[in-house]
Amino acid sequence: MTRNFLAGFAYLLLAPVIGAVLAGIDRRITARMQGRRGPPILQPIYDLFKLLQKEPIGVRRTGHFFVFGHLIFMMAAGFEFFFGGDLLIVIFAFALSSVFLVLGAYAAHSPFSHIGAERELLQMMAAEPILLLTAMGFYLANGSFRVEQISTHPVPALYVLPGIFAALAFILTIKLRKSPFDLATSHHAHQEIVKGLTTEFSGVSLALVEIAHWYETIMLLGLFYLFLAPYPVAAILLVAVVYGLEILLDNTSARMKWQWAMKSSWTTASILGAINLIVIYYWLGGQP
Amino acid sequence: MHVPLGLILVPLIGAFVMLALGLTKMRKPLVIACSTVIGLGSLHLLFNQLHSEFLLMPINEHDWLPVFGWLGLGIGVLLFIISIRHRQYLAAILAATQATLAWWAEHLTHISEQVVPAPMVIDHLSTIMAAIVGLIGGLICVHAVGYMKDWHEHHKNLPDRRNVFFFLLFIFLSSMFGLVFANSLPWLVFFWEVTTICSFFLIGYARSDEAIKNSFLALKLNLIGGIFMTLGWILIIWRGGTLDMLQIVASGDALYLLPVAMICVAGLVKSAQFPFSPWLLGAMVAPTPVSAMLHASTMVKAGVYVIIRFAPVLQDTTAGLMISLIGATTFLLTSLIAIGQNNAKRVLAYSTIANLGLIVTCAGTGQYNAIWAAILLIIFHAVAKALLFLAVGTVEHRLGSRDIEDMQGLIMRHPALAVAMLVGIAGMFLAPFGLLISKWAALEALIVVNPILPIFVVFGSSATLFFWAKWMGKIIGAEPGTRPVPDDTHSLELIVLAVLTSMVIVCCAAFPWVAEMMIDPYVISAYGRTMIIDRETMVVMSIMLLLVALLPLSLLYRGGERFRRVAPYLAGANYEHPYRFTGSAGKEYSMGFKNYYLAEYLPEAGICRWGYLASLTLLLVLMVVAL
Amino acid sequence: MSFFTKSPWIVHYDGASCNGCDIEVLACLTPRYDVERFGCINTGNPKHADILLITGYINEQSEPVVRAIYEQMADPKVVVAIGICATSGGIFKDCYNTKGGVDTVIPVDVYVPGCAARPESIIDGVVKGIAILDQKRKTLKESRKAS
Amino acid sequence: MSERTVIPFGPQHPVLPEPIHIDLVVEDEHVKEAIPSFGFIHRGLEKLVEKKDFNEFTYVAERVCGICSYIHGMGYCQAVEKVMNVEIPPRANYLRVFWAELSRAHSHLMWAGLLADAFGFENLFMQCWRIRETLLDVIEETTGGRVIFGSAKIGGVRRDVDNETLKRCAAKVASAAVEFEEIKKVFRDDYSVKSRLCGIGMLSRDNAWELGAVGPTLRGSGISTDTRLEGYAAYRDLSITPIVETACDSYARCMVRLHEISQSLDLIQEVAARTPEGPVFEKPKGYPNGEYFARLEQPRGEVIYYVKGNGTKNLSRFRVRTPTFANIPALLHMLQGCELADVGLIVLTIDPCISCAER
Amino acid sequence: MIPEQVIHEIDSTDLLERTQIMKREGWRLVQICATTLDAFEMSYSFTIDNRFEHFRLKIPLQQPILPSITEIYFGAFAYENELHDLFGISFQGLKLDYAGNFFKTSVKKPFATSMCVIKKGEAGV
Amino acid sequence: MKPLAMTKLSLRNLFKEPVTVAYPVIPREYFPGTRGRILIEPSTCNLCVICDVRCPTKAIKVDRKGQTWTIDRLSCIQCGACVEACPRKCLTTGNQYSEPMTEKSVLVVPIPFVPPPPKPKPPAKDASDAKDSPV
Ligand code: NFV
Ligand code: SF4
Ligand code: SF4
Ligand code: SF4
Repeated sequence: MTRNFLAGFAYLLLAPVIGAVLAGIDRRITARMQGRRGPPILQPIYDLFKLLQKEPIGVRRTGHFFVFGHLIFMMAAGFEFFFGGDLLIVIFAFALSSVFLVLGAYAAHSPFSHIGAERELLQMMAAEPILLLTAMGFYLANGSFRVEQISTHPVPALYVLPGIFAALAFILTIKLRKSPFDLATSHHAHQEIVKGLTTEFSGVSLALVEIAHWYETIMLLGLFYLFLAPYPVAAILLVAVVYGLEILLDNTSARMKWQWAMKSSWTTASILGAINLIVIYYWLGGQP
Repeated sequence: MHVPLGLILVPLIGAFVMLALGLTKMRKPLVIACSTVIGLGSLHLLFNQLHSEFLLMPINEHDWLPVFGWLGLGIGVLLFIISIRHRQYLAAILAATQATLAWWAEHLTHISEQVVPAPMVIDHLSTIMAAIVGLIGGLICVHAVGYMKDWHEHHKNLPDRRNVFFFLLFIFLSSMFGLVFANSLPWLVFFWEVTTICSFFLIGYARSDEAIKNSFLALKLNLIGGIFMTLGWILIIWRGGTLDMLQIVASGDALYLLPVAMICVAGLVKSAQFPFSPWLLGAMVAPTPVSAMLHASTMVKAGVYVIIRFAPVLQDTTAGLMISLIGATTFLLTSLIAIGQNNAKRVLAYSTIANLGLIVTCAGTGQYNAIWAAILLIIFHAVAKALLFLAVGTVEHRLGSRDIEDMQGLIMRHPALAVAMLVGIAGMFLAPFGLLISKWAALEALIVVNPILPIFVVFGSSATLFFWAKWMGKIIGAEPGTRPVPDDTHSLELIVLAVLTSMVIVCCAAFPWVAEMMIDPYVISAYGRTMIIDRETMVVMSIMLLLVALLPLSLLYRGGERFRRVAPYLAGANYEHPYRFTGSAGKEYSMGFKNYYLAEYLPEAGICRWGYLASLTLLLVLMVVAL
Repeated sequence: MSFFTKSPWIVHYDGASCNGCDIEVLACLTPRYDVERFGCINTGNPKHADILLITGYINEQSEPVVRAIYEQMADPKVVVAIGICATSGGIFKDCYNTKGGVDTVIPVDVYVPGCAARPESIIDGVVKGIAILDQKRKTLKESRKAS
Repeated sequence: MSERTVIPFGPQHPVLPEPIHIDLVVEDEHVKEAIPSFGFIHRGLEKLVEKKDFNEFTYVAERVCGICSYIHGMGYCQAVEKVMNVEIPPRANYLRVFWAELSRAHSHLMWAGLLADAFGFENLFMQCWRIRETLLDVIEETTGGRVIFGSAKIGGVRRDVDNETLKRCAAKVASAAVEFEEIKKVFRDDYSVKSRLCGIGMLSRDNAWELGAVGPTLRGSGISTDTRLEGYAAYRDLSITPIVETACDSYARCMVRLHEISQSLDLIQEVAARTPEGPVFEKPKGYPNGEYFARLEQPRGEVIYYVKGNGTKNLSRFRVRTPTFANIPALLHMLQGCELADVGLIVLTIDPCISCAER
Repeated sequence: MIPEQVIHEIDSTDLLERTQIMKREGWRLVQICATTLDAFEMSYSFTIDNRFEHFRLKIPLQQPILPSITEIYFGAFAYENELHDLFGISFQGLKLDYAGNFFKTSVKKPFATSMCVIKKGEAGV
Repeated sequence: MKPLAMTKLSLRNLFKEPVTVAYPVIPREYFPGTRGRILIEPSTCNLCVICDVRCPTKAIKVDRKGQTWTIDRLSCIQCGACVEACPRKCLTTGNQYSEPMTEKSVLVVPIPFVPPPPKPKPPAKDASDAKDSPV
């Protein structure tokens, strides 16, 4: 129990830092792939502190409320994950957190943030099935929805869940807001809907969104870690490879449209994810 | 002991008194009184039942059977005549068939000398259902007092027949109580038919062409369901089985499979599953309290209630799987359809069908944990949906529209109503609110049973996320500086909304207790074991609820006094006015984004067609495998 | 340590330029010059930006737009006028539609000469702007403390 | 459904480097109608002929636009030379083509980058602009400016480039051409790029012609025109085949421009090798009197310079009909019924240059 | 080779008819332009293959009115709106009419007067 | 049709030295012909005002009386017209750019040249100059 709490609190403390550094590395690698020098590794942290010092402006004061909810529930989801709790609850808390962000964008009531919000919802809708299927898959593979049990199970889930792993890697792009799925908002400068979701956030609220995103990144990468949990080194390597591939993908593809995002992720979910699930259900002989 | 009987009789008597009194000022106190009585009564039952085993009410069935028989026949004749008058010959035929079949079944029962020792039963499941009917039904009736006043003001051309309206509502409540307490199949069938006919009259209340057409559609489909149910009854007698529902469930005999499957078909009709869904959508023409009561929180629940009742029979059968699949298909497809709807009531209707589908999915498996989840779903859905329907109804009268687009910025214009609606919506899809807990339970339960069902659920629930969040967004997205509109909402309506809103929250907070005290006992009694949720999960849920509760505190930090309000980003085009922009050719437009429904990608008719096709096939398979 | 000097986000608006300066501004973002080295991001959204780069002079139509964009930026903020057009109206000074340089509408902190301004000058200008940004932050903070 | 949704697209919008405003009437993400409005960069520089003498006006003409600046200067000069009946030395003609083609190549490369950016392919954007820098170096080395060349002059060119430099530049261009081929392949083959471009923004052959589209927009719709074929400047000595695609969609227009880059890069090398010796300037005498419509091929298509002189140092009228202006009706046509996500992209496929269009 | 530029002097009443013929023959409308002299001197330019021809017509400086050719060449709306805003020429039957909001110049009809005209006038006095 | 056609290029870039120049840490070497700012050699200027007249943006002001040559760098479009026009070839286009500035200012260059006394048949303008010069 103490270990669980320790892990949870460690997440709360360290995730933003690691997330920021990862984001920095990402930006650096991206720059290098484009033949540029790129910003310092700690750039995201500089950005963050600068944002915190900016004058608070906004269309409505309520914007804060939603961003706050977004951050709090992202932290809650991550905490529950690293605590070792129920994976489904993690996913639901995660969804709740995203809904808060979306609502924040809606509340601003400007057309660009509105479209951003709609697209974010579409993306959530695209990604949600795979997340839930992952939880199901873990359950079938390890007999529990609890992250703790899953991580201590001796057989790596990757062996039985390759399809789900691939599907999850697919939607990681959505969640990391990377090309080809940076539809709702983008790290890049130009977007047909400006900054979409985050158009109306600025200063502190934008900083909070950023922090929440780092929490999110770490939690999602944690999910990948679970696939090889019995072998920590290999698992970390796996996470690194997945993250690296995401960066590469980000740099080698155009932004697609929401129809494509929707279609491709549901197809992936139903082909890779669902079939994997059904196969292992019968392969492992029904009830685990 | 006498409470259940009282619950049936009080509304019955109240109904006739109201009918007799005609249009009178007395009706309001009477409605409130009756509602209070049944509400408290059902609560009383709920709490007194908590620690007891189930109780049988020894009433001599044979004394009552003929009464039901005659009444049933009378109803049949009435329906027949009305149908003929409206040239609805199919309805007439169906009504006649149903009445004849029922009469015959009564007759057969009589001959077979079947006696159900306790035609009424009070166990945890029925008290839960009764509490939903009593509490929520009662609240809706109270709301209807205010609402119908408005409604008639909006429909000046119609004669004021509110006495008939409330008469029907209370008759319905009475029969609903009868239905959930019934332990004898004939009783069940009788009350079932009464709910059908109430629904029929209430849908047609507005007497417009559309209303009449839709009421007949509902009637026809539900009569088909009734016929199936009656056939199930007859079949049981033929096969020499018992009509005692508890015994049927307990026996585990394969002879009951086909009859139960038929009864379940009736349940599918009543809960508007594919392919029977159209009637529920048509029913949305009825005044909103009707939709809230009959078509969201109580009557349609009777359908799933029946399936849950008989679920143990379906355990590990292909028939059960088929029912689950019908539910799952319905859940997935209607959730997708709901995305494309901008009519608030239609969204609610589709979401109702979807949720019922989810319950059916769980119930069809006949597994203890899935049943557990199903019951949880019934409770949470009933509360949240009733709230939503009533809120939409009230808002509709304020705005003169039920288009979701027109609810833009409701939070600023009608803050109280908007909060009620937001809580209702949150209750429908957000953690840690009710339905999400149930969904979580359902997923955990279903994955053990069958890998295909959760896949449907997983996709369907992501679709629900979309339209609910979008709706919430519409409500909270307001142009800054919008002022509240003076509100002339009837105070009764507001009180009811407030009560329901708090119920959504309380239900959620009390979830562990509800589960432990009400659902577990039933599931244990029926299956011998129950779903175990570990303490930690409960704690986490409570923490999340706490967090949600604490969130409004963040409103206290409002950016400090340094906060500067700026114009929204409109690509620099809003230079004349912060919230308006100058377009081409010098035209001015207001900002905002409307009409994001993807209706083109999610064609209602097209998806429905697929749904009908799939579900009809499944139905066919169901019948075949049940043989 | 001031983070403003390390993370100046920019937004670019083209008042009424001939494009020459615009594409040079864009060129600053590209591999050869890569202003992201200094933490600069072209946000495209005034609400996120610290530095407003304006190219081109101001005419009847762009005047209110520039003002609106400036309003939407959070303090502290800096305006950099890029190119001769933005600083003085340049060759178009005598056109009937010209109102003048950017400073006729909003306060300008840095003037970058050149027609077209070279990426090097633009970088210099931005660097100067960053210093002013930090200055402004300090004054803001002091005034807040004082009040 | 209640009211229509109108989204303001611009004047300040990151996808548009220049201010233009489009009212997008949308439903879901479908654009039902798109009505552009202009005037944010209208300078009225045609009116400046009254204040500047015809020689001085070259500087103004070069600043009609900073992207296609050189050809503006050259076109203006060509028109005035025609009016004044000046025959310019062949070396000047070759140099003009040298710069004109550099101008075309850098403009198209810039455009390709912006297009990539419009469909969210940042890396591609960066690569296009990286290669463009090489060309800009060549331009800077030969003219002294990066985007405003400042080397147009009535009667020739303003500075000579020695053959040594020309050769060195040709080599640089050749290396850029090699790098460009790689980028071109990405545009041509990449799945994500193709799925964003193919079938988007259809402009049928007939529509293109009727709406008066010009340049790559027209050629992308399968009509083979290229004003360079008229053989002004040194083009009469060079063989040029217009690049035509028949798919009529954004991809076709994109491919036309990309092939044109290759073509231009080849031409630059050819011209550098063939430039004859001789003077580069011949002083015209007197003041222009008469009128002439000069037609040239800009990167974005056919451009018309109308010059009317009255025998004084100020012209009566200078008018430039820019390709973007001519392509606006076609743009309107393409925007109708497109997706919101494609708006930026379709706007870019006509390669809009608003400062050219509004002058 | 650079084609000869043929300028047909026509009457403003013939404009629609002549344009119709051009359209039928498959000419592409290249541009419309006005020059402020003692009258507005309009040029309509067309091209096909390697030919480049112009219509030239004159309309008075006061209350200049012309029929719109947008019925024939829709693309002409851009030119006609521009001419309306800059020269104050009204076009009748304009299909997409910006009603003076095309350029929104700070000086209305800036091109309606010309320095050259004024100078000449002064010289005459 | 090839998915992720850019992979090879991206990876190659990743392991290659970026093309980014280190400006402003390492100053840029301009081409000799780059058109930067206008420089004047005051000693050869004879205040003939031609550059002032020829400058299309009126960036140059020549004050014969005050013996100064003034350039407003924020108005100069580096067209080089003045350089071409200057009869004494005292103007050149340097290849360095003028610095961005935080305040608008002009560069005033004192010219040592003393304008000659008025000629016997002076035009009106020169006459006024002459009248002023003793003051
Ligand atoms: N090419 C070109 Fe221009 C010209 N003329 C065009 O529209 O770019 Ni600025
Ligand atoms: S300064 Fe020169 S290059 Fe820049 S916008 Fe103005 S005219 Fe164009
Ligand atoms: S370069 Fe041109 S603008 Fe600059 S001072 Fe000389 S003439 Fe004037
Ligand atoms: S710089 Fe040259 S042109 Fe100007 S005043 Fe001096 S000598 Fe005359």
